[in-house]
Amino acid sequence: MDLSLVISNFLNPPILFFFLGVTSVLVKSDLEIPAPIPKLFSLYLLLAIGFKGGVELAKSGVSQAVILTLVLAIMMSALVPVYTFFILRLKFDPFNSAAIAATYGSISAVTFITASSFLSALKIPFDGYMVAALALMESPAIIVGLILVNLFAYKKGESSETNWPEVLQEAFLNSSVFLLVGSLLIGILTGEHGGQVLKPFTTDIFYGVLTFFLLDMGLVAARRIKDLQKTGAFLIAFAILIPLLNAAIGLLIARSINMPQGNALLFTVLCASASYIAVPAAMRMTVPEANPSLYISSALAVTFPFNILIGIPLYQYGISLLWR
Amino acid sequence: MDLSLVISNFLNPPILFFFLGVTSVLVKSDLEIPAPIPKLFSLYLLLAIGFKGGVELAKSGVSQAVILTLVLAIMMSALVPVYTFFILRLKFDPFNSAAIAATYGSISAVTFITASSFLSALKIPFDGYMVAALALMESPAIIVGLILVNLFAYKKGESSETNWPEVLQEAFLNSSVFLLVGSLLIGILTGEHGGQVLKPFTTDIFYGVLTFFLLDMGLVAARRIKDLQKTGAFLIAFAILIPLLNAAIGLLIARSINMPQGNALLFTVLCASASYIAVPAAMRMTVPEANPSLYISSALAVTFPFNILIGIPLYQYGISLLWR
Amino acid sequence: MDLSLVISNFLNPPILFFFLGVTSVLVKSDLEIPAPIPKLFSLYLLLAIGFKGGVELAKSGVSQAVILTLVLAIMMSALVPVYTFFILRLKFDPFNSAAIAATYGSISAVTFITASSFLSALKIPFDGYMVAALALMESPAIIVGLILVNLFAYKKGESSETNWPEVLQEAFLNSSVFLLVGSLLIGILTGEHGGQVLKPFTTDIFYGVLTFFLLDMGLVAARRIKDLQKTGAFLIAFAILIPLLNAAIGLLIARSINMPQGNALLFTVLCASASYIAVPAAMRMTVPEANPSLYISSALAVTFPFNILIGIPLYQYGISLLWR
Amino acid sequence: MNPIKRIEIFSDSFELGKILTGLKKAGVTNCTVIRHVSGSGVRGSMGDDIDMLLENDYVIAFCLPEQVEAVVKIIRPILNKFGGSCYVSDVMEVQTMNCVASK
Amino acid sequence: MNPIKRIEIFSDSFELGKILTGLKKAGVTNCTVIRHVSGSGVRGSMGDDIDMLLENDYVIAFCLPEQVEAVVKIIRPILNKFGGSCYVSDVMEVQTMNCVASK
Amino acid sequence: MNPIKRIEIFSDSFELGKILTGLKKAGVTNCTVIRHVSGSGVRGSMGDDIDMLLENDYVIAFCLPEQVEAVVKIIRPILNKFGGSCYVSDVMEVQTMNCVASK
Ligand SMILES: Nc1ncnc2c1ncn2[C@@H]1O[C@H](COP(=O)(O)O)[C@@H](O)[C@H]1O
Ligand SMILES: Nc1ncnc2c1ncn2[C@@H]1O[C@H](COP(=O)(O)O)[C@@H](O)[C@H]1O
Ligand SMILES: Nc1ncnc2c1ncn2[C@@H]1O[C@H](COP(=O)(O)O)[C@@H](O)[C@H]1O
Ligand code: NA
Ligand code: NA
Ligand code: NA
Repeated sequence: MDLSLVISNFLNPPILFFFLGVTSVLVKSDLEIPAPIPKLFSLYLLLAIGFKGGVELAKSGVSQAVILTLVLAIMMSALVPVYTFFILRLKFDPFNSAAIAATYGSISAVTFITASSFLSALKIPFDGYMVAALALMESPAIIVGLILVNLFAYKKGESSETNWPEVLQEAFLNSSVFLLVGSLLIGILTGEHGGQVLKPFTTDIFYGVLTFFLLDMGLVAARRIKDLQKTGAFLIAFAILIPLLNAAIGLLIARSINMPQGNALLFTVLCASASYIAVPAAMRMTVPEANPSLYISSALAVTFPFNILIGIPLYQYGISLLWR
Repeated sequence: MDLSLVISNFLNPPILFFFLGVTSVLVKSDLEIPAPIPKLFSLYLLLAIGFKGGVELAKSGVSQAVILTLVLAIMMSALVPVYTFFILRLKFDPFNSAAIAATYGSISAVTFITASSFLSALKIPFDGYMVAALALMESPAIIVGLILVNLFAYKKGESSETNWPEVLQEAFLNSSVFLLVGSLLIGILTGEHGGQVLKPFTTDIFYGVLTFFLLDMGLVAARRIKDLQKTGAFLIAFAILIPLLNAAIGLLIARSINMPQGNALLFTVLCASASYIAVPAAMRMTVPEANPSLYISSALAVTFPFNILIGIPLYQYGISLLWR
Repeated sequence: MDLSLVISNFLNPPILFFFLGVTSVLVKSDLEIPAPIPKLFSLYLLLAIGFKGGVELAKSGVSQAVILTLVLAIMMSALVPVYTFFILRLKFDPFNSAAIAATYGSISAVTFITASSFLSALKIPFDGYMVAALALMESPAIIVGLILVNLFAYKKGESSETNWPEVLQEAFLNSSVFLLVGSLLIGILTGEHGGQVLKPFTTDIFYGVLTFFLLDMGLVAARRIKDLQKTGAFLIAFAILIPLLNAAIGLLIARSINMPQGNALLFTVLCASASYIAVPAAMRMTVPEANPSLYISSALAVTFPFNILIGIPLYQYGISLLWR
Repeated sequence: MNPIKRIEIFSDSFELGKILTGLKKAGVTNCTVIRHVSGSGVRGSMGDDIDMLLENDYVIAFCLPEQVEAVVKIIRPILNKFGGSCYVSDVMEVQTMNCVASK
Repeated sequence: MNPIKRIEIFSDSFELGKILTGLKKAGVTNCTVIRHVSGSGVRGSMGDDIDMLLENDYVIAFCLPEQVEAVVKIIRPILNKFGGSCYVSDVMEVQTMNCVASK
Repeated sequence: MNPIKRIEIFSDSFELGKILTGLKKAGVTNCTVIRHVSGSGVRGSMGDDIDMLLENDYVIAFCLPEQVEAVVKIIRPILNKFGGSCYVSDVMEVQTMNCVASK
């Protein structure tokens, strides 16, 4: 494998600041980014990425390729929880299995954003509609997770008590999805002109905010590391191998429909990433029987760092081989 | 009326994000911009608008037209509460009438800022000293409101207990007025050079911060909508018709002294807008007998959206007719 | 002395906004920048100044001059607490003397940043490695302070109970030092390219954030002024005269090794400034017997304003004389 | 001063809506909410540092002694399902214009 | 451990200065303030969501039983005029170097 | 409802780690922390305004009556050295799945 990709990825400010955050926790510095500053950054990133995606989408229009990509994205997000559920059942009860499975079916916006910065650095183009794929992959996983609980967690005759309106509400209208989709639509509506006037805010300082935010992600992820000792080796292995599996499937799908390289990387990253904000919030509400530290820690302290450090350049390497 | 103005106004990112916020509350998404992020944005907007106004003022100097405009602005801000008070007395007790009247005599900085963005989009110039008008219109309304309470709310012989030093303090030194005036003075002192060095901060990202802030305003305004059911139809009608009346008076004044078109729109918007931050804060302290949800909700959930959506393009249309 | 330097320094936005903050407290306006917004700004400033210093350092490389400067910086930071300790013992007990002495041996990052803005305005160049000096001068003062307590505060035979690992931890890994050094290293690692991509965030809006932050510093410093009445005239005189003494020594050292003018000013400012964040935090933990309002108020309400208003242009004037 | 009760509820942030609705149903319309508190309980231990992903809210409501039973009845199942805890203690109310006992 | 009193005051943010001054006048110089809490009371109901325009502060002060009367006398008129509420309860103080009872 | 104890500790922010560790040692693993509260005590008076440089944390822990002694024994020396105060009061616990008394 082309190690230079990994190294050049590693030597980017966002990744290095992520490590600075991790280091801070390991050496017990008292560095802290107090609430709600991280929330400000994450709202900003969602707003900016959504809006810019919308502006791009307004330019490119909705072709058949767009629709095909989005359909496949939704499909993957619904499929991943199903097969991971059965893998997880080897070790966990149905509640925890379904919650973790939903987490891995869904996506991590920051991983996606980091991948898009990686592409920009390599000057590989990608399409704005990939943001729509990002937005569409969050909800199906939540719903499939709930269906799995209902099918497998309750004994026959036991009432499931699932409050479906609440679940759908949480799946489709949680704040991440809502802000992302809303900003995307606004980007489409205001188009080129809107993109121009907001450029200094949504584009110029974007990379800097991402960098700052990843410092915090490093702090948060590292604090979760000790949780992993309790969760055991199985979950740690799962949190690395399943992203690789999902990425491989994503890659093959992307190849089969001949996606452009940039889009293919983003699609692969979406398949490989796991949600540590929206889905955990949904699962705490809808599957309170599951242990949050299992699904949050694996997604945040293992899969997220793995993807941004090794996954992204690795998947890009795969693409550079397959697309030749 | 020229509907295209309304539509082009509507298709601006700040207005669309305002709607996104409103929608979020209506569909019960859990989108939330946690405190004190909105406070950060509003401090920033006041600082930036004040500073830029000062820089412009340093360039243009203080002419007779400037002084005339400022005197008329102060006059309007003192006059509006008087006639609205008597209209409000038809329905409300003197305390609530005075508090609501003061609210409508004063101004909304965000409405002003939105109008100035609207002008920039239309490439219509306006003068920096209009920011001084903005700053000067907040205090008189508060004081007139208090005078009205003292004249009409207490029975003869009853002591009014008004703590005048506290009232003057609150009227002239509340944080909005203080920051706005202070930034204006600093802009004047540092002039062109100061404007240059701060440009990336106070100008380039300004529009983006305004956009983000209006998302929050949408959330806050929409949460207030249900209060309106309690306040009744009279106050809702008041909150739309009085701005129209005030705008008409403002327009005629602006025409009579032949203000340039850009300034005329800002002057009109100042007359038409109502305060939902500074005056409510002052009223809670100085007229605790009045019900805050009356004056906050009408200014925030009716007058503010009305002005930024329909008012601004409507007043501009009026100007384009009258100034021909 | 060249008064025009003082005036032109005074007429800069950051300084004027500092005064606006002070004025706000004096006239009892309710202007307030709520927590954690100031924290956001100070994290940003440390990150940006460290990163930019690193990028510069990567360009210039590590020459003998760099090493000499850094060694002298560390030396000064260890020496200052020693002689100021004995001056302070004239009035204070060993605990308070050591804590105040450590405060003055250490540095104020914001004073440094203000001085570098001052240089940029005068178009006087300075080297990126001065940021390394900034980072290296914080820790030694803390440790020397603790040694002084151990030598002079406890009677013979009394156990000192100093928890040295905790002290070293706090001295070298407190959040300011950690973020500054970390960002510096990342700047070195990513070099020119990293500097380019982060420029809109770390450079373009830097001056604006500094300006906003100094508004808050003005508020905070002014609130401390009344503490000074209790601390007495000795400490106030100390807080002005000792910076002058330290600056004089710093200036002579800089002259003796023929530092470039820009670096010389920064070096002098580092010697003259006192810490009001990192060292106070360390002292509260390690010398809880000392009174925090003594060392915080003198550093924050006297030395800091003195340096940014009069000190910086004064030292620059001295340099312009000596370097002729 | 009137003897009344203080009810304190600690819960995950997402339960706040349910809890406020529950209090209202029990006739307790007034309360104070301290948001974004950190905590460690049975379901998530924060160790030595504080984790912002598992945020709690802290609800304080003063009410008449006779309202406590109704509150407990409504709140207990919510806490049993989603986690969190609830405590009741005695307190004297200073009579002001809008005090609990005067309603 | 000494038996002392906990005084809790909930009020609009703008009253904070008046309340702290009042406490001082009554001889209670030490207190803790939790700012920016949300609440619903007689004058502003927050419904299910939380409204940031009507912010409250929450003041906690521990004091000697004999100080309570003076505090109530000074604080009650402030709360009557501007809204807010005040509660008093019993608590035991752990004696440390700077405890209430040692002053 | 079970009678249990509420322990409240006010301290400088930098002591938080030490206090949480102390609580754990005394067998009290669950608690709630309200961070960044302002206060005035013996060592730093905030006057009328609020000073953010001297921040406190407010720790609340509910525990069994028999645990109080152990907590006090461990926490008192910390507070004596670094400042802060600690109070204990009576409270009734609503029995939920994870209540203090059931452990
Ligand atoms: N014994 C306790 N003392 C103080 N707070 C508690 C206690 N038990 C639980 N809590 C709070 O309630 C939240 C939820 O508790 P749990 O459902 O047990 O995880 C915790 O995060 C704490 O903030
Ligand atoms: N009597 C009191 N009532 C309420 N809070 C107190 C009291 N005494 C001390 N505190 C809190 O404990 C912190 C530290 O107190 P001290 O160590 O006395 O400076 C103060 O800043 C307050 O937040
Ligand atoms: N019964 C109560 N329980 C808890 N907090 C209350 C209660 N009544 C009032 N408050 C608090 O005091 C504030 C002012 O109350 P009011 O003056 O009644 O609007 C409210 O916003 C609440 O934060
Ligand atoms: Na995925
Ligand atoms: Na008006
Ligand atoms: Na120094």
